Amino acid sequence: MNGKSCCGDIETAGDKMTGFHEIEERLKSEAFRLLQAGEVSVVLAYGKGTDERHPVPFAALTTADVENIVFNEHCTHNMARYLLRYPSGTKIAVALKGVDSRAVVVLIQEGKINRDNLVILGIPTNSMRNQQNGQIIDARTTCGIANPVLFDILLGEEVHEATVASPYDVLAPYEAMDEDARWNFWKTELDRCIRCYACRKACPMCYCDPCFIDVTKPRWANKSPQLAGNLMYHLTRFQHLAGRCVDCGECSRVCPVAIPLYLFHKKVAKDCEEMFQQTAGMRIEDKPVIVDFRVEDSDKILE
Amino acid sequence: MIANNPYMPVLVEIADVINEVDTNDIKTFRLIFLNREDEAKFVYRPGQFAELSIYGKGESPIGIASSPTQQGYLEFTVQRAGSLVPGLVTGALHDLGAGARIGIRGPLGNSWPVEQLENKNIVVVGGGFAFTTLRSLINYMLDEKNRSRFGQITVIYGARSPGLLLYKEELTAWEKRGDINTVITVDKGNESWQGREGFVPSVCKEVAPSPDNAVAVICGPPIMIKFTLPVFFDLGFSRQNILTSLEMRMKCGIGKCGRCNVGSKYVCTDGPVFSLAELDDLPHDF
Amino acid sequence: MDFEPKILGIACNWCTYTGADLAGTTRLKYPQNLRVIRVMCTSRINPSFIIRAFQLGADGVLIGGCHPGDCHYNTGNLYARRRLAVTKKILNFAGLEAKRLRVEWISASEGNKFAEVVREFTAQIRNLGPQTKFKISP
Amino acid sequence: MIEERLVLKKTAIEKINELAAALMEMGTLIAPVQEAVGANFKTIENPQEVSLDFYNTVLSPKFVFFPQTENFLSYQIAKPFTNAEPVELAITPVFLFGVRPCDTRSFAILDRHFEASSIVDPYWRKRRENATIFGYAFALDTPPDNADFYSMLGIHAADTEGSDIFMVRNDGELLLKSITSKGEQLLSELTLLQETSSDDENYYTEYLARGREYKTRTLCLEQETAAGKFEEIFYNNDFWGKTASACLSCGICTFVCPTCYCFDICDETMFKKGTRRRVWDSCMFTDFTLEASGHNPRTNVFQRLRQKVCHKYSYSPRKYDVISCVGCGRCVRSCPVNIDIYSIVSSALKI
Repeated sequence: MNGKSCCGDIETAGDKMTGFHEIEERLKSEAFRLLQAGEVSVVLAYGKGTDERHPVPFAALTTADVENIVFNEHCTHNMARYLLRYPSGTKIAVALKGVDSRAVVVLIQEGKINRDNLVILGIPTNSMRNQQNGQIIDARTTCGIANPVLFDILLGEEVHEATVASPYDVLAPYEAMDEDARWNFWKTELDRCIRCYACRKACPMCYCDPCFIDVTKPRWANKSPQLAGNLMYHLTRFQHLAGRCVDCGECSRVCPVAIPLYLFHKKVAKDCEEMFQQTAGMRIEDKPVIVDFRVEDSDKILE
Repeated sequence: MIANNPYMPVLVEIADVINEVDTNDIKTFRLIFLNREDEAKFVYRPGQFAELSIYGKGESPIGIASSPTQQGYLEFTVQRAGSLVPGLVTGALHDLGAGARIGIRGPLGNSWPVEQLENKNIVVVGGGFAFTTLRSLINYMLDEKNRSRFGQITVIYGARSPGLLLYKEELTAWEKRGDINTVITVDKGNESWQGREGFVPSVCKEVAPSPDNAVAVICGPPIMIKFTLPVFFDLGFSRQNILTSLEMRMKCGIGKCGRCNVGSKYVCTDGPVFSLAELDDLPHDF
Repeated sequence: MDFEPKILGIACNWCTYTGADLAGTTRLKYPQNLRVIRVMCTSRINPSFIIRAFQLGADGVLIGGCHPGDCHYNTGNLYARRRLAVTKKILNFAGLEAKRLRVEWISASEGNKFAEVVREFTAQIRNLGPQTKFKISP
Repeated sequence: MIEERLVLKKTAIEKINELAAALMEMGTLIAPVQEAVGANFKTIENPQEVSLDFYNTVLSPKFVFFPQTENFLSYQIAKPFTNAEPVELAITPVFLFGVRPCDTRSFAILDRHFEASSIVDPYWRKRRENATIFGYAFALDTPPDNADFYSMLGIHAADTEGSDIFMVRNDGELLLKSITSKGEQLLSELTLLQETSSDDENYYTEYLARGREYKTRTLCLEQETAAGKFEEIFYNNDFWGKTASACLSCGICTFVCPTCYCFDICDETMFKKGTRRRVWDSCMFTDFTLEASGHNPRTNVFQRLRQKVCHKYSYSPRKYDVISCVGCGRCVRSCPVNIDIYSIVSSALKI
């Protein structure tokens, strides 16, 4: 670890990663250059927050704003979330970590943004930390991909060591449960939901307006946070994100009642990969699996 | 048991349903209280509204279209919402006929300031569907017990087409009266339309009501308001003397649910009637 | 008391629904536990319908469509196949028995197959017992 | 003077479970318990769960008086008429245990709203009347959380306002002081509590004094200045646009907030039976102000964030003569993108 850290030692082999401080400097200089040259009208990155541990997603509009940009191990937010806020055609530079870039790939696949209007500042890193509990964010709660899959400028050296072999290892105990045990698990978890909708608002893939749950005709679920409605909301959301969720884990990190939504998303992603042999958000030429088909898809998937 | 629970509706029966317009999406519902006590408690003034409720669908705030001088019943003119937002309550209400029972909670909100309007000349300007509480005010002023309390009354009412004019019989009756100057206009007439054609703002300019000792009461779609107000400023009306009724999404109607909050006001309790001068003091967030 | 399963059938207009008609007109016997909704195509089936059905007390959901390649709209059932496969995985990971949702391709001429599938599925659901997990108690 | 009649009792910290058990005998006990997410107020079923080792809870205790869902009436859809019955509010005495001073202040702020003007919210009042509040001073020997800013709102770390009984920790002991006559009566009924010495009295008095000196982050904020300032910068779209550029428009801040009170009234029907209930709503949601005509005055994120901030710091002072924020820091801690209302206020004041 040659960058500055505010949270003590890092237990992963992150020492080959370009330091946070260095990335921050490069991010600033690229942002400055792009804004000054007029190549983009906004740079989406991270800005100073209350303290070092709480950086804020930040939109730099002028070269003067660049001073405010920071990058450290707590900059976990997925900046892909903000891309759709700007009118189409806006030239945007965006700082993306490995998994964030996958979200952008899906947005491009779905025709929501135009690749030509984007300057992607890729950040290779495997040492991000959860702001709430200080734990390293790795393949246990996200896809664990360290290097951006799509970028124009890479702000650091690519990282090549993984801490957990597969992002789906964490599912094993849940898959081993019988149905009743799994139901009891999810029942307890989803019962806690207070329907603040932070999960859908933080999700880079949730851009529907209006969301199916806000529609009054048909009213899919009651507004009061009871299990039946929570179940309808979350299960349908899992379905809507099938083959699109890039497993960035943001929904679980923002949840005020700590529902491990990432487990479910991982499971759906894993099943989609097995059934359709395609991982979400890896190549812009792909089509999301749920809006695609192959005649030779096997009926076995229905069993 | 919570006594006088302000969230609890009382029951009314639909006595009559009148289809007001040729597009069939605006109907007037005449309601009669099932319980005499409830009726005695429901003392209202023109310009107030009430929450109509259909169990299973919800509640909807609707302006009272009848005047308190009309005893024995209440009238609400309701448009079926649904072009952009599906209107659960208004849709269900439109499907009901005479004999059905619904709930009502009210009266709610402030009202047209009738005391303030006394001895003044009143100019009432309405556009389209927003004429309901204006009709309440006009009928209130025209009541034989009240007519002497007010000066000249001028009514300028416009709709997109003759078929979209509300309260057609009443309009005809007003036109025949000598104590009220009724000007009806439509944006575009048809073969049988004998009356005036033209947009409300330009008709206001033609009629040119005098601002002397006068108050203008204006309700209508935003676009009409936008172009009508300058006409009244040019005529010399001050912002204190132009009144309007705000629309805002409401739920509770009693200033608790926070939905209709604009600045330090709640439209449901501090409004819906505001003068332009009062609106100037509020942030433009409605 | 004997358990009589409540089964929701969602059948495509062009194949399975006509197949069901055929089963009826040829007087094939199959259990009366099935209540059928007709949709124009299996791809019309919003996965929320299925969740809703289980919430409203269905013990099983049987979906019938045209054989792949025979869709009246050419590709509808091919999309539906992927979508419903995911729905099934989701329901199962949430803790619902996977067998409670079944998708079958039954053509207009397969009245026999329709009756057979309904018989088999009803027996299967009868074995599984009442579905209580998603069901909202009134 | 009343001062003389006030009672001070104490108990050992390890015996708060006994105190909890005694309170459970007398009514419903709502107290902090440790959960996976942190501490939260819960209706206690097992007295062992009660824990006073927390900084502050994730969700605010407002739900005790203003639950996320409150049933108004129930109905059965039938022909020819649907009949409705009011849902009775079952009332048992409630003991709300371990409330931090900023949260006890929030109840007083919400009182002004729910009991404002001529219309009193009957549900709020009934629930308030039936509760006894045990305030609980912040620990003074550890620094405050970075997110907190209750000092700015004039609340002290050991502020007794709004409590019926106020609790202060003294090493392994918990001192309980009655603040209202209701609290005094309860303390005298709780026979398992120990008598206190003059040392305890002195410790308590001194603790309150030290609480006044204890400061979270703060700045000089006059209610009038704040209200005026936010009126002035209402149309400053530049400021609000920047402030809201990170906002996701989710509802966390308003749901965890002890002074947010917006709600929706919904008819929720299942199998022809239904309930009309009020459910928390949030001004941060897109459809909050969506009118039946399709018009929505607040379509942009910045307009909704502006509504939230201005409501607390400008509209509320104008309407109820109080800033409806207590600086508990919950919204700051819970915000997924770390938006800090304290920074918004401080940068607004600098404009």
